[in-house]
Amino acid sequence: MDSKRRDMLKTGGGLTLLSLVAAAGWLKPGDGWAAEWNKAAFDTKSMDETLKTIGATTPAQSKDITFFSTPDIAENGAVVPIGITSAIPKTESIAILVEKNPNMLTAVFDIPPGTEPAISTRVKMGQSSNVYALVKADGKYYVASKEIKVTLGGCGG
Amino acid sequence: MRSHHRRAAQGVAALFILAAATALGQGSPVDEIAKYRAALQDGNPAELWEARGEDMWKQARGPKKASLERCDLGLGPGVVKGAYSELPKYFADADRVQDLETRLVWCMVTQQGYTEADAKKNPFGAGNDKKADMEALVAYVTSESRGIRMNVPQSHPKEQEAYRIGEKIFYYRGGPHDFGCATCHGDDGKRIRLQDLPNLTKVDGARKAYTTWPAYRVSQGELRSFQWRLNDCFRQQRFPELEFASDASIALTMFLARNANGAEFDAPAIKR
Amino acid sequence: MHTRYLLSVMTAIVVTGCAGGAATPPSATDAGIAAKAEAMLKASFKARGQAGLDRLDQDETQRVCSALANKPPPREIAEKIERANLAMIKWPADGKLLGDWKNGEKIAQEGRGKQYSDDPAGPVGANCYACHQIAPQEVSYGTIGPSLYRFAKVRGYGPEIQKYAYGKVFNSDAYAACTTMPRFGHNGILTEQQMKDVVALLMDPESPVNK
Amino acid sequence: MADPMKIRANVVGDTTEVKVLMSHEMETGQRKDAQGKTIPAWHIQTVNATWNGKTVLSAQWGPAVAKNPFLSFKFKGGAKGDKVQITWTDTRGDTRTDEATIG
Repeated sequence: MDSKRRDMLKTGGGLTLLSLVAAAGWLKPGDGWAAEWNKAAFDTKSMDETLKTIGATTPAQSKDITFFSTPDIAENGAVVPIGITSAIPKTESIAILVEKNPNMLTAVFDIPPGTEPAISTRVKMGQSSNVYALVKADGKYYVASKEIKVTLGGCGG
Repeated sequence: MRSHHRRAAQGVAALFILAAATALGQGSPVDEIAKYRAALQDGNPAELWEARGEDMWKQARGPKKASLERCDLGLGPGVVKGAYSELPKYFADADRVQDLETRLVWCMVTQQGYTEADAKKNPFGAGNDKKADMEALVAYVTSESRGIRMNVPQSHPKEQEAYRIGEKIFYYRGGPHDFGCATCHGDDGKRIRLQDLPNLTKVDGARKAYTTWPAYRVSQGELRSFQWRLNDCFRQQRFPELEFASDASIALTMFLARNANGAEFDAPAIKR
Repeated sequence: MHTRYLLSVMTAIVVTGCAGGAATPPSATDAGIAAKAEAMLKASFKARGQAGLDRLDQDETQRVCSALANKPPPREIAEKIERANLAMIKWPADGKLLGDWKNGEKIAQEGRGKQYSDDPAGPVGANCYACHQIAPQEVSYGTIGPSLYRFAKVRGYGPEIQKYAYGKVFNSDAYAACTTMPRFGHNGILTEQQMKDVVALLMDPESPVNK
Repeated sequence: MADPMKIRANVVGDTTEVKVLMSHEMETGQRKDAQGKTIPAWHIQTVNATWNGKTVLSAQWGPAVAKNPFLSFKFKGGAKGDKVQITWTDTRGDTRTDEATIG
């Protein structure tokens, strides 16, 4: 079923389905645990595709999104620390996307009211790449990016 | 097998970084790698091994359904705090010098009733299907010496002999490449490809190297013990395989650990 | 004969070097400890893959150099080792010493070979870059050995230098006793053709090493 | 069964900081085994954190989150002695819940 869904997305014939997925949104705030894993979004290969799959409009570049504890160079791509803070009011979710990974979307964090819009985790990077922080705030999307050099391949290794 | 390739890849990447860093006016690659290492310190997955090892230490296990809580690591039955900072050492009950792993095997056999072969069966983990209890126990015990200064004894004649034999092994050249430990680790300021090589015959090099093992190896996603470190060095030396908890491994560990005396133990660490 | 001579010289060094005097039991002398270390090593390793236990058996050069513990060998011993190793070099029957420098570069980059984890049928390289700077394009080089950049440009392209380069790759102890460099020909790590290719990397005027 | 998580939760002022280490392979689905067969993806898909029963963070992860994942976040509220609970579920349907007391 899942692969069929992906095929439809790829051929562009799944508009209805697309909007259905979009309607499901990232995660339902406060109900993240129950939310089904968004396979379509995690299967995407490009930023445009990811945005389309989640029903997002073109994100605005934002200086209010910052990376912290995130090195410019990773000694090993198997473990790359990433920290993201959003100063945009009503931040609802923060997503990490790695441009040159086989699948771009890496993680989505749903931020309920009362939780600081700041998360820190570690990702794998197959090669040097731009890393995007995609923030949804008050229904709108914002993005910031950072280039991270990888000195060792973390995938397959 | 791949390490050389990795080194090559790393080198090429490093050149690229150097150029990029200069162009973008970022910090130097060395500074950035230091930042990377610092960022990793915040959460070291070695803690997962430490926690598993502590559980294992306290669980009744083996044919005798006993825990290791009466195991004497050299400071008395059940004393874990600081024990690793004084190992290897001579144990009268075994009448030999033992390093941590050998001593754990001893306790698993004498107190838990395992056969020696069973206790030594899986020293180095490989993913989820082959988790090594030994590395977990090592992680727990070594973590209880963090911040304590290395104080490896040389009072018993067998401790002195182990040190001298370990030194000989360190300089022992063999195999098709004529390699010995000292080929790479006996001189200051050398590197292999772009990786710095600690001089293990000098106090500074020995301290820095020995006090940061065991370590969670990011490249392998595993916690690696000092026994593993030695095993893998000999593989790259083109020697046959160093047997886990063998006499040669203990003697060599004695030589390297004793040379680190006075330095604060700072492991399990996290390394590339 | 050569062996016995070296051993006797070494024993002399060991005895003078050992300050223990009369109180030291034979097993605690330096030679006694060395013998124990060797026996212990042999009991502590197991054959695996292509690496058999015979790899722990030292030849005379390995034995003498190990005993020196990274100290430079006294002149007399150095000369003995160098002469013995020089005599063991097999020169190519066709008299040609230069192969293809491009293959030489690949061999210089290749780090696999002879480890028990390596496929015995897989590639065997010299991993020259682990220790030497060679072609300037490769910046990931080690510093255990000297830089070989501009090898022939500095030393000349003549037959004597070619012969030195080939001999050095074949058996480095023939030129510098107790060097850290492997004896690639003597110990059968590289084939004759591979050694010629590596020599070409150092000697060919077209090689990036000499550009 | 999966190993327990390592959870640290500390309150400073009115903010609780949570740091979590999880034991998981996070297999990408990109790697091949010695026989050349692709090792199937196996990774944590969802993470949910609650404080006194209220969700304070939820996440969806793909296979590119690093092996033995680390996660850190902060929320307003929390008092010493309160419980923070973390649950993850992976692609095989395995799930693990662990709890820490705020210190």
